[in-house]
Amino acid sequence: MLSQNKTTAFILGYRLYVAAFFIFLAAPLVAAGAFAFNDSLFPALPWQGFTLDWFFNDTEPKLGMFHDDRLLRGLYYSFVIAVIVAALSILVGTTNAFLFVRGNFPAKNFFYIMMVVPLVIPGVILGISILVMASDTANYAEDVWGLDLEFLRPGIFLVVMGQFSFITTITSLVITARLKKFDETMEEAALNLGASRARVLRTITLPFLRPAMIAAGIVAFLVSFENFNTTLFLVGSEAPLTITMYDRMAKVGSTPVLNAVSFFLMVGSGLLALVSILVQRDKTKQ
Amino acid sequence: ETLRLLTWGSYAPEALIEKFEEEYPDIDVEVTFSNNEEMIAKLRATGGAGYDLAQPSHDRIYAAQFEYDIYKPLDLSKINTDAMQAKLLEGVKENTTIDGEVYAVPHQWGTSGLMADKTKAPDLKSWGDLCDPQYKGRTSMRLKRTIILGMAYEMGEDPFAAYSDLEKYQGILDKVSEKLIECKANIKAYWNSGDDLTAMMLSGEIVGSETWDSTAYKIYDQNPDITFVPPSTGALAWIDTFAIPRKGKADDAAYKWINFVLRPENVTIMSASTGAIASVKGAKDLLPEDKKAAVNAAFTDADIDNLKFFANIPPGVEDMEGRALEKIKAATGG
Amino acid sequence: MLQKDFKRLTLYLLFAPFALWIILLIILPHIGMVALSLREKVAPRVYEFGFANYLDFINEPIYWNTLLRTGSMSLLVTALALIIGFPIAYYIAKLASNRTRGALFLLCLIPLWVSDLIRAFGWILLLRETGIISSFLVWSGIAGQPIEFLYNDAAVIVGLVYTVMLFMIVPLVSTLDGMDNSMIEAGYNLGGNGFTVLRKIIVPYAMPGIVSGCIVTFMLTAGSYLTPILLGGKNSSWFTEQIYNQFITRFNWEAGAAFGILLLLFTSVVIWLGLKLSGQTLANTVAKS
Amino acid sequence: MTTSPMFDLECINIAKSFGAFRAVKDVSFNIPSGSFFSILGPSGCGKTTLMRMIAGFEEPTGGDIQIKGKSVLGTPPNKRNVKMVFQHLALFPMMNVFENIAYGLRCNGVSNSEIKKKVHDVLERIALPDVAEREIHQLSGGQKQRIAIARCMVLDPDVLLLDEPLGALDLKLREQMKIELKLLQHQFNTTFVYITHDQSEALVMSDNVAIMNQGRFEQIGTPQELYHRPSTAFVAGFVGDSNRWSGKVKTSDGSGGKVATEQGLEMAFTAAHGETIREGTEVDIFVRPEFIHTVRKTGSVGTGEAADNSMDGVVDSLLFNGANSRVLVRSAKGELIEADVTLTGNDDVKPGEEVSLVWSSKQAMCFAAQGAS
Amino acid sequence: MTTSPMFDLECINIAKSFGAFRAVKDVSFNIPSGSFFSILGPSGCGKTTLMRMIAGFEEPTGGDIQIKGKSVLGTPPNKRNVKMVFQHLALFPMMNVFENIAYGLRCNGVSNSEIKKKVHDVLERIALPDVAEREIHQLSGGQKQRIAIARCMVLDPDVLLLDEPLGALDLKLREQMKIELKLLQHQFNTTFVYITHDQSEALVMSDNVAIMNQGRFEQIGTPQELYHRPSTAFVAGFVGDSNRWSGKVKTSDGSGGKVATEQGLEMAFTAAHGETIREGTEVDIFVRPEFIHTVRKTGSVGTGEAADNSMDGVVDSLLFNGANSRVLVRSAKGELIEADVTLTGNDDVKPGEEVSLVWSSKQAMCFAAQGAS
Ligand SMILES: Nc1ncnc2c1ncn2[C@@H]1O[C@H](COP(=O)(O)OP(=O)(O)OP(=O)(O)O)[C@@H](O)[C@H]1O
Ligand SMILES: Nc1ncnc2c1ncn2[C@@H]1O[C@H](COP(=O)(O)OP(=O)(O)OP(=O)(O)O)[C@@H](O)[C@H]1O
Ligand SMILES: NCCCCNCCCN
Ligand SMILES: [Mg+2]
Ligand SMILES: [Mg+2]
Repeated sequence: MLSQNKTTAFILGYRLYVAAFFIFLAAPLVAAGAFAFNDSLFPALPWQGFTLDWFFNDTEPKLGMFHDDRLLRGLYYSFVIAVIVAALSILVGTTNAFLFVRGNFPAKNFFYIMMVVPLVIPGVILGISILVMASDTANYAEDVWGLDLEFLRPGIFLVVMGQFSFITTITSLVITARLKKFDETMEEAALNLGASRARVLRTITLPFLRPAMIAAGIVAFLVSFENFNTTLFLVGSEAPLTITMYDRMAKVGSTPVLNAVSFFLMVGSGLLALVSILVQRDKTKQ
Repeated sequence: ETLRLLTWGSYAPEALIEKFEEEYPDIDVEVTFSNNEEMIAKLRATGGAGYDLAQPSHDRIYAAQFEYDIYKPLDLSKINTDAMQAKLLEGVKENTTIDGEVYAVPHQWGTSGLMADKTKAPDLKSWGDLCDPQYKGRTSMRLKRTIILGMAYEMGEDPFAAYSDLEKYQGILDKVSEKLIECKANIKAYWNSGDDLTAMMLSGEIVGSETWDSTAYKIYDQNPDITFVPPSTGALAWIDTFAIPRKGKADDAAYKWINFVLRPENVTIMSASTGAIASVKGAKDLLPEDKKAAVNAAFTDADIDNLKFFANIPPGVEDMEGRALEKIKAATGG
Repeated sequence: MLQKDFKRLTLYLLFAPFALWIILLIILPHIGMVALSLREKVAPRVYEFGFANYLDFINEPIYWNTLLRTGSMSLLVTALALIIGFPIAYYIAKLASNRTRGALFLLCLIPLWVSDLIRAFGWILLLRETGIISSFLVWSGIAGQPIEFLYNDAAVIVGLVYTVMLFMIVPLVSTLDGMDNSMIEAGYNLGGNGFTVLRKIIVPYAMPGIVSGCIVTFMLTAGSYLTPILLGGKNSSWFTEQIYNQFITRFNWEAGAAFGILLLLFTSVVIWLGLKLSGQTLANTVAKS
Repeated sequence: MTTSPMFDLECINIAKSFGAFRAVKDVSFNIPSGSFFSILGPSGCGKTTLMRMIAGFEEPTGGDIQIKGKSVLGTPPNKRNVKMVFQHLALFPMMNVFENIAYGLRCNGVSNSEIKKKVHDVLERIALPDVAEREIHQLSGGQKQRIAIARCMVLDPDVLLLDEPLGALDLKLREQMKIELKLLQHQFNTTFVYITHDQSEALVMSDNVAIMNQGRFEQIGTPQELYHRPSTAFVAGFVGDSNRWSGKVKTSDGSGGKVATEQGLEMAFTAAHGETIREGTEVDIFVRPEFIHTVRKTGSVGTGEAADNSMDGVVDSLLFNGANSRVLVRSAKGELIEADVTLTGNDDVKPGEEVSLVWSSKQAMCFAAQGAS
Repeated sequence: MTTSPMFDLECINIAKSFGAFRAVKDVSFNIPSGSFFSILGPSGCGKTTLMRMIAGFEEPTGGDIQIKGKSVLGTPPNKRNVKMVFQHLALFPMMNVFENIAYGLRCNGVSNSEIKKKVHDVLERIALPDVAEREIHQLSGGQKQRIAIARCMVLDPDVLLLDEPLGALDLKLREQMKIELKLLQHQFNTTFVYITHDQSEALVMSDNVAIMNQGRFEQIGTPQELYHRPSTAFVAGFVGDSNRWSGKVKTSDGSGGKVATEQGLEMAFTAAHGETIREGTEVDIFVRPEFIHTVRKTGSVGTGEAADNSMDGVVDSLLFNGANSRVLVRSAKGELIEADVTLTGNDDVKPGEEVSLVWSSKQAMCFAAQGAS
């Protein structure tokens, strides 16, 4: 409707461009997914026929992903890390939202910018800076007090902290945006109807924020799940999936089992994305 | 308890782990794949925690231990050293003893050298041949220290001897860098992992490359035209070892694993996966048939005599080499 | 008054997690990194305060060349992402019917579903000499022999543009979405042609979204690691790779920290310049998306 | 059909379908130069669609649009000399007032000095000489309104289209802008086509009003014609308040007679303008509250008009609203009838009081009932 | 001051400052049980602030608020039995209608079965028995309105506060809801305190109206009192339309006399309710358009009232607006005077016609001028 004065050729060209763009978007994923079903030891052409071995076969050399303990363990760690990061970052994202939408304190703008900053720090740098501080602290504790602060050594805790450090910005922004749309008179209405402050929070404000919290949680989960740059420096022996896959690719040699994992992840995150969309299509939009 | 291995890809085949866990039901094996640099970096960051057994190469232990104190001395009485080839054991002990304490024992050894598709590059024999214009755009190498050392030999230098005189070593590095920058135009890509090397080689995108012997053996399985080629100046030999991180928490399990994988029947399984030769007596005979064939296709006795074992890296060399490598990488060579 | 105390207490309770997060995970680590970068390694286990790591950077053209290269390629990627993404965002926000809009937007998010690693992996499968595209070209007779698309800067740029596209499109769609269609119609009605309307109305209106997308894109690109390494050719060094090398293969944390600070300064300056030139602020761009 | 160039805008059988849905159906009208023409209709009746076709944002599925006698069907919107004020004004927030007004001139390649002069002039004419450097968000609602008009008028359009431009303003401002718009139109002496669903806006400002319903024009006329001589029941009901009854004609001479409502109320009526109504026809009867006089039983006040309908009842309640006060009278049959009253505060009618309502048959407009209309 | 418990709500010298700004200044009033009380004032005059103090969302800086005779100053908002309907209703979108209404009951710990009964009852009373299971967004504007009231009424409040609840509705619906609100108040027989800046809302619905200006109450009274006997110039100007002149009193007996406007127009006046106006005083004179009769020179129509002011002029223009049409007459001195006319469509006055305007001195209200007021 906004291009009614354009020629049909122009519109056709535009449509073609859009189509080409989406092919561009899909291509590498399709490629990565498709080779999961190639009955070959290498994820490469030629096509050797269809197989599900890379998912379900239980013997080397074609060990399927569901029998590959290391990949499964990576998946498990990724999941655990992502869940913790999502939970923590929703929590802090929510308190941040309240802080910046409702709070009134000096230098609020400055602090708000500080909240956004982690998003524009390269992930590698977040990783190393946290690594450096954690090891320095741990070394100091060990040298001076003889304390062994093992949680400050690379491992799940640091990975969680590293990811949390920038994912919280994302969740904060999402939840803040939602809270800004909240009509504060709704809280006053609830108070007026006799609810205590705690009850208002529980029955009015948090339910209103819930779609944003869920959406933010899903984004946080996905971002954590796929994070590489920050995790790389902080990972200990409990490596999440991306690291496991990278190690596999770089140090062992990839078989189509990596494609199988990719395919599995695509389907999984696709479903999650769908959930988030269903959640956001909420009924509170008046 | 859990045994957390920090080791090379393929050094912990699933079959062997299962077997081990069957034998010691209360031990759970967890593996992290790594390489020399990362092993050190990791252990340095953790102060020697997080892992119970590491497998760096023999030349990478001394300096790392000296500078970062990341390993604990081995209790040799808990290791079945009798089974090991005395020469290898002594060599490793010599390289890894600090203040009278031994920090590593050998596991298996192998070489870095060349591989070539005999049908397409029958004349590829020396490190320098990778830069032969007749193979323009059809060779590859890994931009790591191995190729620097190989190329130094190629140019008539003895890099290991120069370790004692870092200024001289810098001179060699400069020369080699120049050569490698020149060579850049000739190669298709630097490989990063056994994986991309395999893909390029098998698909015929390249005809020859610097390689780990084990990778070459694996490819030999797929395509017997492709064999490992010990360079004319001698293949570079490494011994991957066992070392116990300073804050390892499962020393007993670690010792159990060491003794377990050195048992003859397990050596075969291990070698089938790694393509490397165990440091136990009679190891060559314990190789699985296909690997044996590959080794025989690759090595003559003369080649074995000509092996150049990696020498201990003194502190600071990594940094010098790193800089040289960056320079090569950054140079525009086409 | 009680009410006031309560408010104050709430404020403190809300401020605490924020402060802990920012101080412990952002500020202190960066201070630590600055401190570390100012240590010179003079001998094994012996360090002194000094600027050697920075001097080293300045004196070694390889380093700053790589940083400049990383920066300029990141700018290129950002520009390409904007040019390619803008029409798509416009289509989604303004031209697509209500129903397809959601679907298209969802499609845009697809790359987010998998990690960098898998995306790069996919591109490798497509671009390599014996990969899908080359094979297709040979098979269809367009090319006489296999063509290598991988291992060059173009491949890196394609891969990076692909990776960051989403972060460009999302803020663009959301600002364009907020733009009243009648604004565009008014542009035409008052005599503007397609180009004028684009230049004078749509682009200025979308500026916060454009800047937001560019900032995030630029910084993601400059900070990326896997894509340039996996798709890049023999000459393609990336600054993050050098940081990684300093830390991991050269065990030189001090230099690595210095490089990290330099990268951070560099991206900050570029972002700051971008904001100044476009007259935007961080608060009304990135903070809004 | 011949086209006479004295009309600034002429639409001939214009139609628009969206898929199967016909939003505008064969609408024809023409607007004399320099007049204020309104299109009044309920929400969704097709007003905006019609206007968008005139502006060139939608292509008609049939018919022709002529501006100054020339068909503009193939002309793209930016080439039509028809300017438009949008409902939410669509001022450009990233430009200041000056740039907003200058935009169209720049598109036409007018020189900078010329632009300065013209913008300055038009700002004077809308009585806002000092706002040129303001940002849009610094303007009040009424000021924005005027800038939106100035932005169009500076281009000297043949026709200015206004799509419910007062819709977003608050009550008081809307009242005020009504008058102001009319004055501006006088000043510029340009043809205004004004869309609204608020009858008071249409009535107060327009020279001519078209009543639109479900894609069709029901009637075009001056405000008074529409109000006093509606030609359809829809127009009678939509324009102004009315008491409305359904009934059946008892006796008729075609143009008037007697009718009985469903509730049994009898009254004399006049057939609506141009209609002929026979005996036995089902009809809708409309009587406006202001034409019903409330006559108190005590101390009757004579009215100057022929009041041939009369009905007794009891005052149910008074809706005091200053000058627009109304009395609700419950008839003997139980119906509530609304009549306007002037309450002076002294000795007014009171709830419970018995009154007579009287009105003239001329004011009882009758339309043959059309199914569910 | 003694407090009598017959008032549901009583405010005594209530005041509120925001920093140095005094939003509400010493307002005192009381509201008899069961009445409909409106607070009418221009935007920003402090209406909402006053109401928020009553509801407990703001603490007064001075004065006392008593509900049913008891001071509620220390009581938190959720403990006051004063319920409030918010401007945008503030219905809870994440709950359906039933849960919205049940919310307050649940807060009070009412049992489930009791809740069901009460919600059902209140829905019946607002004539929406079937909407319990609907989501809020499935309701029309008017239905939402009623649900918002039901949500409060189910709690049996002592006082219901309504802060411009019709502000967000469109014109037609607003007209309709005005009547409906009044009926609901009758039904529930609860004290309503209604805030608005729309005089017609206040006049139509209220038993008593307070006119608020700049934080103060100017006058409290019935709608008719305010309209016909405003006690300040502000009230006279704010409630209803008026012709307004500034002038000087020529002769006066204190409660009436002769005045001359600045333009030289002379007229008889009556001093506003309770004021005494002496000779020589500067005054503001207000005459409502509906009290000015337009007498045509041809065929004069007698009016029943004493019209002791009269002025000749020429019709400048007619603002046709159906029943609310108006004529603008330009006097010989060049002033424009507005008068209401009923335009029947037959033989009405026309622009250019010479007419006389006549009005009664009783309707010419005079206030001593107060500086810049
Ligand atoms: N692009 C479109 N596609 C399909 N139907 C449309 C489109 N535009 C308008 N319509 C339909 O055409 C009818 C007329 O719409 P239009 O906007 O002209 O009404 P309107 O009279 O301007 O109403 P309002 O007073 O609410 O603005 C409506 O039923 C609308 O749903
Ligand atoms: N929290 C506050 N802080 C400072 N000033 C305030 C605050 N709340 C209201 N005011 C000021 O007090 C005055 C009265 O505001 P209030 O909201 O009561 O007006 P109102 O009569 O309800 O107006 P409206 O009809 O526009 O709603 C206004 O000038 C407003 O700016
Ligand atoms: N520079 C030392 C190389 C040691 C290599 N170990 C190789 C194992 C490969 N699978
Ligand atoms: Mg419309
Ligand atoms: Mg208010």
